[in-house]
Amino acid sequence: MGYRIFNWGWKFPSPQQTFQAFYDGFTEGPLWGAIVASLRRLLISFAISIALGTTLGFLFARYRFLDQTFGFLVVALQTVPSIAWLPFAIIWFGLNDTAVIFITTIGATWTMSMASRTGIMNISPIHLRAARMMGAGNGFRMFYQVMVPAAFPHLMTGIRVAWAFAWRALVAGELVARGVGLGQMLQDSRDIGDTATILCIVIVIAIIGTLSDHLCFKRLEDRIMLRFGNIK
Amino acid sequence: MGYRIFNWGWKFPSPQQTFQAFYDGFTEGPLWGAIVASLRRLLISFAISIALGTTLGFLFARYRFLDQTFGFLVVALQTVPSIAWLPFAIIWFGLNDTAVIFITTIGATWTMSMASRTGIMNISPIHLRAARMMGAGNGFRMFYQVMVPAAFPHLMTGIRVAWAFAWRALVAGELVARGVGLGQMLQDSRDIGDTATILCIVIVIAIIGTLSDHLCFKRLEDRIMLRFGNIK
Amino acid sequence: MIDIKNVSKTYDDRNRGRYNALNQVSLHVKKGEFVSLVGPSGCGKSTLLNMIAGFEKTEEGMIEVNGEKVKGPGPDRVVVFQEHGLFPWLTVLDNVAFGLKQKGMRKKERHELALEQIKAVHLSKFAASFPHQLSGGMKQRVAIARALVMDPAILLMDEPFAALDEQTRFILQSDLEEIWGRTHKTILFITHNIREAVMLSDRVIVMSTQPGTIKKEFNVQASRPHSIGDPLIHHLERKITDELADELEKVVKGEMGDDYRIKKNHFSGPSSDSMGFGI
Amino acid sequence: MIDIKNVSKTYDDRNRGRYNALNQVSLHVKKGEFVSLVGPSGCGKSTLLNMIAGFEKTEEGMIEVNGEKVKGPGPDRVVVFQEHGLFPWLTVLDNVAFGLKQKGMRKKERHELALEQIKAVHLSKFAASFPHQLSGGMKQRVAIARALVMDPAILLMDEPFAALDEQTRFILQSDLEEIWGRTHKTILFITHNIREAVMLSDRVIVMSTQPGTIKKEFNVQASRPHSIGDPLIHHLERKITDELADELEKVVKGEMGDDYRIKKNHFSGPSSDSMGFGI
Amino acid sequence: SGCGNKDASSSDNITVKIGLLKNVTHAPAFIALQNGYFQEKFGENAKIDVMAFDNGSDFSTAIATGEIDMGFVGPGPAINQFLKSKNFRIISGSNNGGAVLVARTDAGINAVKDLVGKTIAIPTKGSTNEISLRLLLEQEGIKVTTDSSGAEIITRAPADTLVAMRQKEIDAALVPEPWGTQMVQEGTAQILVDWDKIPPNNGDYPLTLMAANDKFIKDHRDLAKAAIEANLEAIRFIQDDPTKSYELVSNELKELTGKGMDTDLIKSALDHLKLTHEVDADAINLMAKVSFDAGYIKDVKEEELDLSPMLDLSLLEEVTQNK
Ligand SMILES: Nc1ncnc2c1ncn2[C@@H]1O[C@H](COP(=O)(O)OP(=O)(O)OP(=O)(O)O)[C@@H](O)[C@H]1O
Ligand SMILES: Nc1ncnc2c1ncn2[C@@H]1O[C@H](COP(=O)(O)OP(=O)(O)OP(=O)(O)O)[C@@H](O)[C@H]1O
Ligand SMILES: [Mg+2]
Ligand SMILES: [Mg+2]
Repeated sequence: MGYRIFNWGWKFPSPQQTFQAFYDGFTEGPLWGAIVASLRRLLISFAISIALGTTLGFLFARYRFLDQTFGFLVVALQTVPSIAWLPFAIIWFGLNDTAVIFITTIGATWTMSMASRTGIMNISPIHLRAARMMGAGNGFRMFYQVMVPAAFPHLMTGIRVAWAFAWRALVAGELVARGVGLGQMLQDSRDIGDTATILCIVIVIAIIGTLSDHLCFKRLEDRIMLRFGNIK
Repeated sequence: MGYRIFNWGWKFPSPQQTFQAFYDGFTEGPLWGAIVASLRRLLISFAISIALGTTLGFLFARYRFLDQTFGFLVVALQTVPSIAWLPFAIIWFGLNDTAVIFITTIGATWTMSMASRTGIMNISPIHLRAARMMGAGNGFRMFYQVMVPAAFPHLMTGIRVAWAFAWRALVAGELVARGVGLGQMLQDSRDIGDTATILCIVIVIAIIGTLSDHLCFKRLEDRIMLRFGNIK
Repeated sequence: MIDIKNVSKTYDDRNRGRYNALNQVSLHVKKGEFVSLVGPSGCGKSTLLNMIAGFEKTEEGMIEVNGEKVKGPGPDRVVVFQEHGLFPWLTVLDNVAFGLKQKGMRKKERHELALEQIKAVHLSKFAASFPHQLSGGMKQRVAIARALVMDPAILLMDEPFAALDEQTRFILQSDLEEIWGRTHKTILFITHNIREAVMLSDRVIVMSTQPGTIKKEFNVQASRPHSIGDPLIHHLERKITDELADELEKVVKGEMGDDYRIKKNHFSGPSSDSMGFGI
Repeated sequence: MIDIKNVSKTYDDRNRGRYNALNQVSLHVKKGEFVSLVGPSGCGKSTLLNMIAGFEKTEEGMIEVNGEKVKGPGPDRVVVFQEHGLFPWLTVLDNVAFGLKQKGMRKKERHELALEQIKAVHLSKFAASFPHQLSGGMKQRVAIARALVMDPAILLMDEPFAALDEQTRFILQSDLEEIWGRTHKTILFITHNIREAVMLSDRVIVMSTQPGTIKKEFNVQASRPHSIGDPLIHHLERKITDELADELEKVVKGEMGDDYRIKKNHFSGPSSDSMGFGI
Repeated sequence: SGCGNKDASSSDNITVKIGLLKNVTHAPAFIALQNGYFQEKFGENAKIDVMAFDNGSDFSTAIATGEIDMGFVGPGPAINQFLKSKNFRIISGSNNGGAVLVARTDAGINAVKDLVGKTIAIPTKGSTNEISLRLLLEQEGIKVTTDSSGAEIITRAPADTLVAMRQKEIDAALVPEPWGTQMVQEGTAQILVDWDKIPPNNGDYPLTLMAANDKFIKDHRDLAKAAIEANLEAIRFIQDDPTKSYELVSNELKELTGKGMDTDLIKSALDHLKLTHEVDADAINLMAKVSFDAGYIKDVKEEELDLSPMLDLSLLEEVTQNK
């Protein structure tokens, strides 16, 4: 089947078409609005996921019985592509932002909570002992003063994977949800067979993904890792 | 909007309905065939991804100029949800298995290659030096005798994330592709609003995901880690 | 100050089943005393220290500090670990001030106190550095400063200098002696280096292994500061070395089977005029 | 055997700019000789050894082994690292046999040869174990066996015993001496422990730092096996210690600023009758 | 006319959420929007929010969850959803027919009976088109299977059907217009069964209906009636001035999807359907039976399969009688 790839024609947009699609998208089309709307949904879900995931992970690391009862459930949920929840999300919330945000959050939370759990379980006992010895207690002060920074390298990995999962879930969710967004644009372009716009959206997603990874996560990670002196 | 969740009725299948859907699915319905078909596609794509990803990662770790030219491209591609390639896959390959396998492979390869790159770059220089000193050379023997096992902990992480990505891509791809599969079943059930079957598929996916993680990856990882004496 | 009475400790080990790490250990450390614990690897030194610190529970027997039963870790018994245990995400200053912060002390105040201690370990230049920017010896200095700033009654040190190269180790030893002379803290010091133990301590406790018990005690009655040239120190080093040689052989045989035996003469040397050395 | 002529090495360091690690170092090691390198941390000992091993390129000057220029690592010059460098995924047997496998030797043959060397380091019981199941000393033994099985002309050892506790270290020293006596390999040995250097070597080279140069050479003319009691050994240890004290002060001052000075008397001790010790 | 009796309390500051599909078969809705009939009938104070869906099942979910108040949908998905939630009604017809069965030119299919062992595409599971197809196959005694002993039915979004036909992935398709015509124009397919031969009733079966949420009917009966009026007016407009309609439909499509459509295609699509406000209850019951037989309707016994509660034609009657 591979030969088909080289039988371009209508099967692959030419560079001119793609440029044109970019130009149209940004000047008169909904590209700009779609980017903003998608990012808005993404960031909301992502913030919820990170907060929820980190807390869940902490609880799992801390309370053995939770880990043993619900832990496996989180692992199971993590393996379900969030797109599989889409039908429920639509029925529960309707074809709107809430459904997309729900899907996206579900897509990123479990990974984050697993990463946070691993991170906290792998904190060097010496650090915990030192902190307890110096009176950091066993509660919230310990959590944010010692556990979160000590687990940071793991949390950071979790955050990056969660970000990737969130993107995937977002686009999948937007494909069916109503409104403006990159996923909706993708679906619309597909409906009318506009491959140039599709490629243009793929490129936009890749650029946003790379930029966010480079400018936020990598930088953050590097700075933290520098502080940590590259401990792994 | 949250209140809707608690206003069940037709919005959430009852346990009986779900059991019934399971029973129907396995006895007369296509559930069994769908599982087998989906797993077949998944395993093919997964095998390709792992082999391709590991090799790519090795090349990136090994050849600086490759890393500097194409490396960023892989990062960029990694951030594109594979569902975004779907329209192209359909145009190029048609709505068939090839398209789904293409989508799934694309979904898992980049992550795997990043993990492999990191893993190989993080191999302790002492191991490389020791191997070179003992005459392992710099080519394929070095690669499979030293680099792959030394990078194993990282590779394993990559494999697990790749597996998760592959699942996501598979289900997304199957939603539109032709044939039998869990994704297709999900789509069909959604079309006719059969929430019981949807839930039943979600459960099946979760179980397969958990089992594969527990029986294959975790076990493998544990065994390897045991050998490595828990080095991180 | 520290009262240990008939303490035993058993671990459930995956490979060895129930493992008796400590058996009926009793020990008393007076206020202001510098006591060293030596003994072969795995004899339970760290276990004992962790129990005093409150990191491990006492199952049998009793540990009292200042007349109170040990219930958990506390700022009156600060531990200096072998692996320093500094927080990599905090600067030297914040690391040292961490304990004070937990007490609720104001930023200005605690930074002042911390800086004072950092100065005392000669690291003023590095207050704003992160731990990974320091050499191993400097990290241990920070760990000591972090312990001292809490002004604990007791310092518990678990092989604090073991990871350092010999030169640095020596410098830190003399620093520690100076600090002890100045503050007169009660110090419990674990080491494998017999010379280090003899040079620093008032009393050296030799432990035996499997199960860990106290084998013998040596009082170092030489005048302070102890000097290598002092024949008393000399003599003591030899005696402790001999005491340990038996334990050591036990361990090596356990590890490698009976086909291996240590050449005894290497331990005490061919002539008795040589001083013992850190085996 | 090893010929080093006017070798210099400069690193491009992110923080320090161009850093001159080695400057005009010349050294000759004869066949069968046991030579130790001592010197403060960062003086370029490892750099020199890595250049001989072929891990680092020689920019300036020349290194010849057996009359041939060093171009890369080879099985004639095997290195024993401080961190052992065993492959965690291979058993002890496979680790030791790894080099022979690279030569294309058959499984049976190479396992026989490897087992022989494993026996020589008293680890027959552990041939099927994985490295993490061994203690630090046992791991270094395996590393030595792995080196010896290649039957190299030269053994390069970079602080091989630094990570071990003193007891184990001592045992391994005497093992190494025994091996050297038996095989008469040419050995270049890096250490921070002056006693270790003096006890084992025919010749001790003291390096100075910033930039790394050879400061002084000491021949150990005592009869083998060297014994701690020998006044010659005694005397040499003192002299090397003194030589290093200056270097050490330089380093510490560089690290911590001029406000810190080493109490000199601690190094050589108050009485000259005491022997120098590993600073 | 009927729009005069506006009830201020009911229409003040309300947003009416109208759903429709992005299909030419929803032409009356498009015209009503383009010509502002809805706004005119609802009155100044009502705002209109249009939501376009890709398929009927999404639409049905949306109307059942209250995501939309009313709109245009095919009977197939409406039946499926109604039997679950029972919280919306069909209030009027819009048009009938409008779908054709096309076969790939080089697939060697010249009659329905040749479909044995072939693959036929439909837009969605449970759609009106699938029901027609199943009836058609049943008439010829062809079974629906996944192997070569019968015909295989697969679902494809209409846009994908074009591609799939080009790539010979499918052999035939029963699709709403103008997709069928488009394939014929492209030369990839030929008409096998024309719109007026498609069962049930030879093309005179409901294709697009107007549905409204129970809550909307209860709270805003006047607005529901106003919407029916708008629909009627749009139907009249198309009948009176078809040429102008084509343009308007294209404009609306451009607004909804970003791309207009060839007026020729629109013309052929409109030619292939019958505009009517009437609802054929028998046809709907027949469709329900087909869905039931296909296993799409669960948790209902066959004898309880009565869809008369889904039809609430009282509003339509009131509107037509007021005329
Ligand atoms: N958490 C634990 N679980 C099981 N066994 C333990 C645990 N902690 C220590 N042990 C065992 O108890 C024994 C004493 O350990 P401990 O760390 O106190 O020895 P040590 O004297 O400090 O040795 P070293 O000199 O090597 O530090 C050892 O055999 C060790 O394996
Ligand atoms: N790859 C490198 N890049 C930059 N600088 C380096 C590199 N390798 C070594 N150096 C620097 O060269 C100098 C000599 O290093 P080297 O490792 O040879 O010292 P050393 O004598 O072995 O010290 P130690 O006793 O601590 O092992 C040090 O200042 C070190 O920081
Ligand atoms: Mg210990
Ligand atoms: Mg070195």
